[in-house]
Amino acid sequence: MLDKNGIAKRIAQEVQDGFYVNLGIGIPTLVANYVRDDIELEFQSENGILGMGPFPREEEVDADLINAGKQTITALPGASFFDSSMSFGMIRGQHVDLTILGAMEVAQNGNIANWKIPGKMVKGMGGAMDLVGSAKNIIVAMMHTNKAGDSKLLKTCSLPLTGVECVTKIVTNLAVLDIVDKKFRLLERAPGISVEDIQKATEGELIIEGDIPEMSI
Amino acid sequence: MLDKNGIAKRIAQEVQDGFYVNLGIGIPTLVANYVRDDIELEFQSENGILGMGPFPREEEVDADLINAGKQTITALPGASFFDSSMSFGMIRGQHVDLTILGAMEVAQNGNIANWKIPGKMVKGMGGAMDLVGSAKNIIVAMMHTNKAGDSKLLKTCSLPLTGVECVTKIVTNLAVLDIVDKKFRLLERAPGISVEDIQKATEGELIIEGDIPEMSI
Amino acid sequence: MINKTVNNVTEALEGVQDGMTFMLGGFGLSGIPENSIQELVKRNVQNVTCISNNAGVDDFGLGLLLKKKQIKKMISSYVGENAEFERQMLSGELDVELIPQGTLAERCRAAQNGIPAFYTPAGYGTEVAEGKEVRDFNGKPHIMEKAFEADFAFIKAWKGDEAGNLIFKGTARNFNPVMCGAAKITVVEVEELVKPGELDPNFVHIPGIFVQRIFKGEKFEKRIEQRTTK
Amino acid sequence: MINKTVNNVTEALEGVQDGMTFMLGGFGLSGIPENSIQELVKRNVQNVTCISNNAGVDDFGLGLLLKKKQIKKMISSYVGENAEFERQMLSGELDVELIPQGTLAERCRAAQNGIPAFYTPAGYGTEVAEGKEVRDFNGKPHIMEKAFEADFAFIKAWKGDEAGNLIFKGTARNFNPVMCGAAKITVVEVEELVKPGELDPNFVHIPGIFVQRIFKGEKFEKRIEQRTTK
Repeated sequence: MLDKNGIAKRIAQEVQDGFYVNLGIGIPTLVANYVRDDIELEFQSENGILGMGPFPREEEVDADLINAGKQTITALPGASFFDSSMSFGMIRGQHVDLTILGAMEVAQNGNIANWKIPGKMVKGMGGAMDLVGSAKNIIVAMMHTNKAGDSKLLKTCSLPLTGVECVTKIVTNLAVLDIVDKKFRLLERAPGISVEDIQKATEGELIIEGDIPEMSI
Repeated sequence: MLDKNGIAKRIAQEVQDGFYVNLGIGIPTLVANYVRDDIELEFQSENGILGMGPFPREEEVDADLINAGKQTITALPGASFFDSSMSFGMIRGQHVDLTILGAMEVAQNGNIANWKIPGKMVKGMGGAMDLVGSAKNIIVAMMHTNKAGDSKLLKTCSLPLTGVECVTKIVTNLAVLDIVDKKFRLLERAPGISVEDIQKATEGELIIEGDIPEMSI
Repeated sequence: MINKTVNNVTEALEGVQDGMTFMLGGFGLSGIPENSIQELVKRNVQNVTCISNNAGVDDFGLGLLLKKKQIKKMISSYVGENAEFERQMLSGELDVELIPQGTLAERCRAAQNGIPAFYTPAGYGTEVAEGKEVRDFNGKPHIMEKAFEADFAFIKAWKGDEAGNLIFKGTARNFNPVMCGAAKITVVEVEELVKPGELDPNFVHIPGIFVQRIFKGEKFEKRIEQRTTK
Repeated sequence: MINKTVNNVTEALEGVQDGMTFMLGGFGLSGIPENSIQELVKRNVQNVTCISNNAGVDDFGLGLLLKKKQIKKMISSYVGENAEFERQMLSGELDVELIPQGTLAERCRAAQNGIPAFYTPAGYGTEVAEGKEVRDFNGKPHIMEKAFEADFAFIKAWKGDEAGNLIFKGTARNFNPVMCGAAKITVVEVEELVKPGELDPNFVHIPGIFVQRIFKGEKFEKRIEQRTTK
C-alpha cells in the first residue's frame, strides 16, 4: 500500500518531457518533488504563474508570489506572470498538457466529484471545473477508500459533479487504473496489494485483463 | 462653405474634457489639430495605442510606432500600447467616449455606409463596424455631397451598410445635423450657406426648427 | 493626458451605496484592495453583492465585511478559508453563487470588453449548468455564460500613474486586470503613484481608459495566508 | 524550462503544407513575420488560407504570396493598400472574407483561450451578419462569432527567450499576441533571442506555453508604409 508520497511518486512517472503541468492542492502538490530531473517541464499555477519553483527561503518570502494553494513560492528562470483570464485561457485552450488533482469520488464513466458535500461542506470548485472541463489528460490522485472505508471508485458519483466523463487515469494507495468503455481498468497494483484487495475496495465495475503487474516506484 | 480643415475645426468643438477619442482616417485625423489645449483628452488608435501624439520628427521615426492609417506617430507621456483584442475591448466595451469617422452615405435613421462599393471598391471595413456597432457617440465627418453632386445624406443608404441606427451627429462642409425621430435635424449652417442650400443638398428628410444659427468656428 | 487621481480612499469611494454590486480583485489575500475594503467597513454599506474569487479570512479581506454582515450575496469560486462564511452560507443568512474560477475571470473580462456572452465547457453536466443554455461546438457541449454587471470595481495595483495606467506585481495580478473597466466605476489603490511618462508604455498592464479613480493606498498589510518555506 | 528554440526559419516551418490555414500577425507592414513569409514564398506552398488583418503591399508582406498566387483565400479586415489584391478579388481569382477588425482579433483570442463562440454587436444589420445567429442582450442585437481554426500561426515579436516567452514593441504588437496559441503550431520570429531569466517575468506579454517554435529572424526590413513627419 502506498502513502501520499508513494502516490505522488507513481504519478510523477506519468509526466513526460515538454509537459506543462497543473497540480491541484494536496497529494498532487507532492508530485513536483518526484519528477525526474532530466526532463523539461513547467508547472502552471492557475492563480497566474508559469514556471513555478520550489518554496522560498525565509528571506525570499514575497506576499505577491503565491500558488493556487495560497502558499508562498518562487519563480524559476523563464517564468511568467499573467492575469486570471489568460491563466484559464491556457487551461480552457488545452495548452496545459497534464492536470493532476484530488477527488472525493470518481465514477467508472470518468465523472468526478470533488467540490461539495451538500449541507456539510461547501468550499467551492475553484478552478477544478475549468480544468476537468477542458484538459485532455487528467490524473486523479486519491485514496482508494474514504475514512469510513467506503470505495471512492464508484458506479456513479453520489456527490455533486465537478465534471463529466473526463478522468483519464486514477492513482490511489492501492492501484493504477484507467477508464475504458465506461469501466475502471486495473493497470497496476501497489506493492503488497493483491488484485482481490483492489476488487474489494472498488465499487465500480473493474476490468482485470491478464496478469496485473506490481507498480515499480 | 467649409473645407476639410473647417469641418475638423467644427468637430473639435464637440470634444469634451476627459474624452477618449478615436479618429478615423481622412478628415477626422485633422480634428487633433484643432482641439482646445486647455482640455484633457487622449487619442486612441485602434491598432494599439492610447495617448497618441503628433507626427515624429525625422530622427524620431519608428517603424514599430504607427497609427491606424499606417502613419508614423509618437506617444505622449502617459501613453500605453496593447494588443488588438484589448484595443477593440476598449471600443466594444464603450470605454472610448467619442468616435469620429468618415462616410460615403448616412441615412436619416442613422445608418452609415463607408466600406464598400460593390464590384468597384472593396477595401474592407477595418475597425469601422466595431466602432459604429458599439460607440455611444459617433460623429460623421464628410462632404455633404459626392463628386457627382449627389447628396450623401439619404432617406436610406444604397451602399452596403457599416452599421445601423448609430450615427449621432454629422458635420459636413454645409451644416451640422443630428438625428431625431429617424430624421436629420439641422442644427447649424456653415458660414455663407443658407437653409435652402442645405435643403437642396439633402436627400433625406430634414427637420428645420426655428432659426438655424451659423456655426462659429 | 486625462488625470484620474483622487486624494484618498474617501474620495475614491464616493457614490458607494447600499444594495450595490462590487467587484473586488485578489486571489486569497494576495492583491486585494485592502484600503477600499476598510473604507467599505467604515462606511457600513449594507446588502451588497460582492464578485470576488475568494471571501478573505475571518479577520481580513472580505471577511471584515462578512463579520459585520454587510454582504447579502457572494459570487466566488472558492471560499474554503473562511469559517464565518461557511456558517452564514449553511445557515442561509448569506446568498452564495459559486462559479468556476475561469468562468469568473472570463465573465469579468467579457464585461470589460463589451462581450455580452460566450461559451465555455467548464461546468457542463454540473449544478453550474442548471438553467443555462447548452450548445455543442466541435462535438463537445458548452454552456453559455454572460458578462457580469457591477457598480464598482475595487482594484489593487502595484504601480500606477496619474493617467490611470497600471502595473501589477507577481501573482498579485490575478483578477485585478480583468475587473478594470468591468464595472461602471473602477477604483484603484496603488502602492506607488507616479507621474505620466514614468511607466514604460510598452509594459503597462492596464491602460488608464479602464480606470476612473486612482489613489495611493495609505497602508498595505499584505497578509500571507500560507507562509511556506524550504 | 521547456526549450522552444529551432535553428532557423527552415526548421521553424517544417510541416507547412499546401491547403493549410495560416494566421499571420501584423497591422499593415508593422509587426509582420517577414522571415516566415519569405520562407513561405520560397517553399511555394499553394492554396493556402491566410487570416491576417491586412494583405501587405504589392511587393512586401503577404503581397509576395499574392503575386505568386499562393493564396486561395484571405480573411482580413482591410486590404486597401494592395492593388494586386483588389484585382484578384474583383476578378474572382481570390476568395476573400472581410470581417470587422475587432471581431478578427476576438476570434483569434477565442481560439487561443478555448472559447468556441461569443457575441458581438459589430456587423449587426450588415453583410457580415448574414447567415449568423442574432440574439439580443440588454436590448441590443448581437451576432454570434466563432473561434478561428488554423494550422500555423506566424508571429513576429521583439524579444523572446528560449522558453518561448515573448515581448512585443510599440504598435508592432497588434494581432501578434492574440494569434499565439490560436493555431495548432505557433512559430515566432524575434529580433533578439535571450536566455531564460533575462526577461522580467512580470513584463512578459505572451508566456511560452502559447509558443511551439521560436527563432531569431535573419533580417528585418521593417518597411514603413506612410512615413509621416512634422
